[in-house]
Amino acid sequence: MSRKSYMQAINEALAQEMERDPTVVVFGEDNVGGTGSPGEIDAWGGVMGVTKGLYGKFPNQILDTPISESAFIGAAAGAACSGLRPVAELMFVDFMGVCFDQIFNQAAKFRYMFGGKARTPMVIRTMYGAGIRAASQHSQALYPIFTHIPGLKVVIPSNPYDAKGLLIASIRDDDPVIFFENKVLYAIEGEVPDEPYTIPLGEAEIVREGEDVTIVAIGRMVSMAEQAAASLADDGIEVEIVDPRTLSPLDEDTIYESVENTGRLVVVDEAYPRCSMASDISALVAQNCFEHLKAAPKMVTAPHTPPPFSGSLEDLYVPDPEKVANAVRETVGQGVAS
Amino acid sequence: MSRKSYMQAINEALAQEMERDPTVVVFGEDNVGGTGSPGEIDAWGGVMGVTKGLYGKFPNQILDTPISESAFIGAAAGAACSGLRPVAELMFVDFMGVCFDQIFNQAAKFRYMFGGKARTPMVIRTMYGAGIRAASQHSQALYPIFTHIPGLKVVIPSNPYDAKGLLIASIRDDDPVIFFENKVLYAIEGEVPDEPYTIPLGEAEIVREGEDVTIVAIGRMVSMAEQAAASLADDGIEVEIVDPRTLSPLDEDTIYESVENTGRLVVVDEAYPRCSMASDISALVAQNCFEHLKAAPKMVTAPHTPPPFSGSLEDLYVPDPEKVANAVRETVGQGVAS
Amino acid sequence: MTESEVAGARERHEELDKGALLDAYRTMRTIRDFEERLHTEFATGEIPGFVHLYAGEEAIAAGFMAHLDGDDYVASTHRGHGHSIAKGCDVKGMMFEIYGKDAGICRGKGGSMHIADLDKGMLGANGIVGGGPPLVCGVGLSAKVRGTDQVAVSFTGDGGANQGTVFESMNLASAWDLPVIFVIENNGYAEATAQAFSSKGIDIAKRADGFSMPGVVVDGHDFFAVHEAAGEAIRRARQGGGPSLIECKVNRYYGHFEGDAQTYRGENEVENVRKEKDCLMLFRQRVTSAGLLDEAELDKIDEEVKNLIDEAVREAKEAPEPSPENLTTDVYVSY
Amino acid sequence: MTESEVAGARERHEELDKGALLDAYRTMRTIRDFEERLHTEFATGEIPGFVHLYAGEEAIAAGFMAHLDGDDYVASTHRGHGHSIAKGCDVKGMMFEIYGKDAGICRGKGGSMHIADLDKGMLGANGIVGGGPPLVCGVGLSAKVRGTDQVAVSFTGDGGANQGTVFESMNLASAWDLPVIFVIENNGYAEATAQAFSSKGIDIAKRADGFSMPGVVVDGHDFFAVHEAAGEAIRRARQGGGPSLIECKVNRYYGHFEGDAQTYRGENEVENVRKEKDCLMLFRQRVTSAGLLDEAELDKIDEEVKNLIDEAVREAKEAPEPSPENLTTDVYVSY
Ligand SMILES: Cc1ncc(C[n+]2csc(CCOP(=O)(O)OP(=O)(O)O)c2C)c(N)n1
Ligand SMILES: Cc1ncc(C[n+]2csc(CCOP(=O)(O)OP(=O)(O)O)c2C)c(N)n1
Ligand SMILES: [Mg+2]
Ligand SMILES: [Mg+2]
Repeated sequence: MSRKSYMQAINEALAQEMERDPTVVVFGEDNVGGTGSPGEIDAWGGVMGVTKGLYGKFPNQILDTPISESAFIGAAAGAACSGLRPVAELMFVDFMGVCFDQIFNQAAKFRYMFGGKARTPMVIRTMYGAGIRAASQHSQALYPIFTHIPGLKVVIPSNPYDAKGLLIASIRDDDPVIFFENKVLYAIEGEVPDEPYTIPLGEAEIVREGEDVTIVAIGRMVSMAEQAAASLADDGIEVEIVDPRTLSPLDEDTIYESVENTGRLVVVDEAYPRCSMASDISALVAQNCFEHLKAAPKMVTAPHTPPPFSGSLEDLYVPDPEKVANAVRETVGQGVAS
Repeated sequence: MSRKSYMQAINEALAQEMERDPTVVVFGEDNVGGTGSPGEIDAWGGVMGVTKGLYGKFPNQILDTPISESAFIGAAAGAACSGLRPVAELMFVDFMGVCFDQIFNQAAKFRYMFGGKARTPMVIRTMYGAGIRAASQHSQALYPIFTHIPGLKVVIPSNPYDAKGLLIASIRDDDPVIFFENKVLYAIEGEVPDEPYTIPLGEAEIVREGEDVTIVAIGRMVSMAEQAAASLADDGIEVEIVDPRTLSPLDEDTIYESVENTGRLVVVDEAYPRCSMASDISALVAQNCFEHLKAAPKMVTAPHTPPPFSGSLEDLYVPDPEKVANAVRETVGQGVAS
Repeated sequence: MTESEVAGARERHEELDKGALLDAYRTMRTIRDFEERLHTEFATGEIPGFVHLYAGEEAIAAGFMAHLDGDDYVASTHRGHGHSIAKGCDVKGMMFEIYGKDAGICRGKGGSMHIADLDKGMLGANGIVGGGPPLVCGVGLSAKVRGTDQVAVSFTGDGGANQGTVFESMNLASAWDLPVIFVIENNGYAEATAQAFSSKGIDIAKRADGFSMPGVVVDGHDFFAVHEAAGEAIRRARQGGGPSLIECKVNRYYGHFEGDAQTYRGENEVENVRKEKDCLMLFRQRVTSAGLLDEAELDKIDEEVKNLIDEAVREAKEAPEPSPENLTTDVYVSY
Repeated sequence: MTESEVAGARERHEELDKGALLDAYRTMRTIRDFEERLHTEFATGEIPGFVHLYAGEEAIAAGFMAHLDGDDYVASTHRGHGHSIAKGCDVKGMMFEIYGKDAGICRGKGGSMHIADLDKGMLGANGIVGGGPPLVCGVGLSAKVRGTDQVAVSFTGDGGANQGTVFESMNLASAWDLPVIFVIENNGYAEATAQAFSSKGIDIAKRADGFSMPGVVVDGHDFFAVHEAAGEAIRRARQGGGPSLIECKVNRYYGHFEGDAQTYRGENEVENVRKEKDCLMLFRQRVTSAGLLDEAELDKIDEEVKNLIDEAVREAKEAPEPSPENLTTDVYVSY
């Protein structure tokens, strides 16, 4: 056990899985970083350095790609059908629009369309989220789009420990998994065991226990919820925080149990509001826990606008602890007294 | 006024807009149908014949394209920024995965990213839905994905009259509009005025009035709801049916008013269930009409599986009047007595 | 080996010996009969969905697959019956599938446009034009990483050749130096639109230059020409020589899909090809005139194939539908 | 005309007369100073987001834009400052934008990667590699349908040249016979990955053959070479002669983006180019040795540009942030 960053946790998961299984193959733009260049061949390790150092250890299991996402994401699907466990990197999830077909019509549907005969063990690692002034085409969340699609699993770790355990589980999983890495979290540190371990897909975690309100928070929003919870506790409002960790499959039971107990729900989702995780989870809870709900479910999301560039706007764009706390206070103030 | 099919209504809207405005330009695969071929040049009119006959009348305003959706959908965006009002056809919405970037990162975001300076008056006509044994890659709904994206408008007519009025409104609109045509509805007939008319985007229609339960039904699902309503009326359950007609902007007020009156909601959506229109509308209603709800909102959707090929499975896949009626009965049987 | 498997079977032949010729003929004849029978059956209204027939293009599938082993892979198109049969998919299973029956090769869930059998190296027909080429890059990578001599072949139409995925895949295969062959089946049309318009009627093979790979044009009606070009490219790929592009100029005998009135076509276009360039006719002429096979041997295959297809259709019509539970199975391995 | 507009202004010149040369030099100098200043300012940590500098590639933007009118269009890349300045975008507005300020050319909502000004025919920098080429096809179509002689030019990098959208757009422009020019700025790298790997180091211009359009390679450091090749292609396009592909071989002086340590590069790679092929240096040598301009005229421009950039940075730093309401405005024209 030692302190590692979210980025190091991911790098370590990749290294340990490549070590364990020579059919685990990693590729993406600049994943080696420098192929064909006159200087250091592994000068980069992906744009943020997540795969840095892997080339030295596993020169036959990591490759650079041309900027051809359809081709190499599709290649991951084809490789998964023919003996590899590829881990392809879609640098920013914002780039899904140039390769979505290979994800949602090919990889995701093989098993069903082929009458159960296919097995497509592939992972697409991708970076999401606002917060670094990367503007409209490099700051989106978009996981609701992937969650919409049957055949895909969607994983979204909120901390370094989960990042490692969920990535190892994703690589060992036999279905196509989209693994969402939050770019702001890369630098965040936490305790991460040195040895390989897995966190099962489809199991939520109760990050904080509380009796008054359930907050379901996605990815980086877990930390916003935690900050809000701390300030709410000062006011005597005890919040329970559920981190789904995987969005598909969604651990509905854990969410429902919590809401049955608290009677109140706030979903915190940094994605666009329409057809989002916030609406998905709110609707599921409304449909399945109606008789336990004491107040209207609340959604805290980004507004229905693209992410803005300017820091002063972007800081308003992303849900923050204050907005979360306000939503909690509103729900507590509303409806049946608790 | 005369009886026309949904397909004829669309064809007529295109013809009248091309006539009115020479900058309205229509293109897509086989939209002329036969360019370069030795036989009739306009042998086809799109794969289903929707644009059939337009070439003869407007030879300079309609073009065939290579099978290059990114290029020609992007060309629609570029054309819209430089003086045309393009209407591009994405043959099946299932093909969005090869060109989504040009839709969601380019056209949809220009206005915001460029600080309000862009105007992108383009329409993408596209065909959606199950029901013709077209299997997993030609039967999807996918409108929730487009609804998720800020900057897009999403229109989905449920009958011939609306198809014409909404398409003309979409062509005259200054924002990018995704216009969803249901392939099963093409042959459906209804009264359609001969002259051009518009139906404003963002206005729902109350298709049937009722006091007991509100059904919000999308596209072809309106007819499922109507059939269910007829049989429910026999049992004394009076259903109110809301057809949103546009999914973005969504006419929330009309939905909320109806639910405030009935206290019960069933959403019928032929899309996949997760992060769907069903969850979107359910969540909005739960958040905004909570105190009026007498029972849990219900969602009737396709299952979380790709559309199957075999007719015997596909018929089970799509929500039908019976499933809608069952959901209504469940909601009536549940919660506070009405 | 059931009769059904025999018809679809092929072995890899290093040379065109007698067995190879018989196999090739059987493959082409099976495809032709399968497709012509679908044409007539479709007209009765009993076959659901979109059906795209490969009739006229059989020499391409047969010519390529003759060089492939069972563990080599193929990615096909919406017009996939021919590739599937030639790659060894069960013919009856395919027929059941097209009728949407539970015994179908995809349990009735895929249909004509998604026929696949990974165990046979058939990565699937594809409803998305240009969907297949990225997949074969992955197979090529897999072969390279695992150190096998497998190859993978993707088929794309002349219209599909303009889909971005196809270009990207050619370049990726080149950059990664993969054992992959890109076949363009240029039948002159994408639906109703002519290749003369959609890519100015150029030789698509020319595009290979832009990816530093060999590109050749062959007559797609001539089994022997296809077989030779395919053999060269596949041998090179197996030996680590990287990818190739092969354009086969050919003709489709029926409409884009069943129900197409084909008024975009030239007068007597198909009739003339049938008369002058039909792949089965050319093959028969060549092998008999060279004394490699005799008419009786070929007639026997015709007869066997006819019986197989008759039986397949009869059984398919009677076979049971998928059961309702199957609607939601097989989405995930685990969920 | 404000001073800021003067610097960014360019007129279309039929010939390279004195005014044209001065304009070209001013354009290149403005880009260079803009970029070098951003490089130093970025190091202070005050500039937010991703910043990709065009320094070293100025001759390309200047060479092409010299032929364009205000109502011609350009689609750019993530490395878009140079194209924007050359197309006449307001230089101070750009600087404000990069600092995320309300007075920015995109009200602070776009930033470096989305600088655009449709009124100037600048369709935008683009955060999506390969995002621009489809857009210019639309402009070309618009010109054709409306019967104008406008042209549209897209810029793409050597890495971007492998994105499917780029191939598709070239083919579409060819099929529709559009007045569009595809420029590939081949600076040898896509981020850290070499063009030698990502497309085997081929001349990307070669790919033009596959789309029946002319393709040429020019030295992107040489304003005159670019200007000539651009002129020919643009003239042809205006006269209805269809699209062209022009590959400019060039070098970038800084990292992929600011903050890049560039250890993938060769030793002294940039130093050598700066010494031997710097576009400003080459230009100055050529025009002074030929007696077309004198040093004093050029020095005066240097001075003016320096002042402009100083002022732009000073003002940008002090300018007010966008106000909170702006977060949700300008998503739609109407909603
Ligand atoms: C991405 C995508 N675009 C369009 C279609 C619709 N479509 C199916 S087949 C076809 C024509 C294909 O022509 P070609 O590639 O020449 O193959 P052929 O049918 O001639 O064998 C089209 C446009 C599709 N299935 N996928
Ligand atoms: C679709 C897409 N893929 C990847 C990226 C990330 N990315 C941004 S710039 C770049 C390299 C581009 O290289 P090149 O086209 O040669 O342009 P240069 O930076 O050299 O000017 C990459 C991979 C992106 N922005 N969009
Ligand atoms: Mg074809
Ligand atoms: Mg480059």
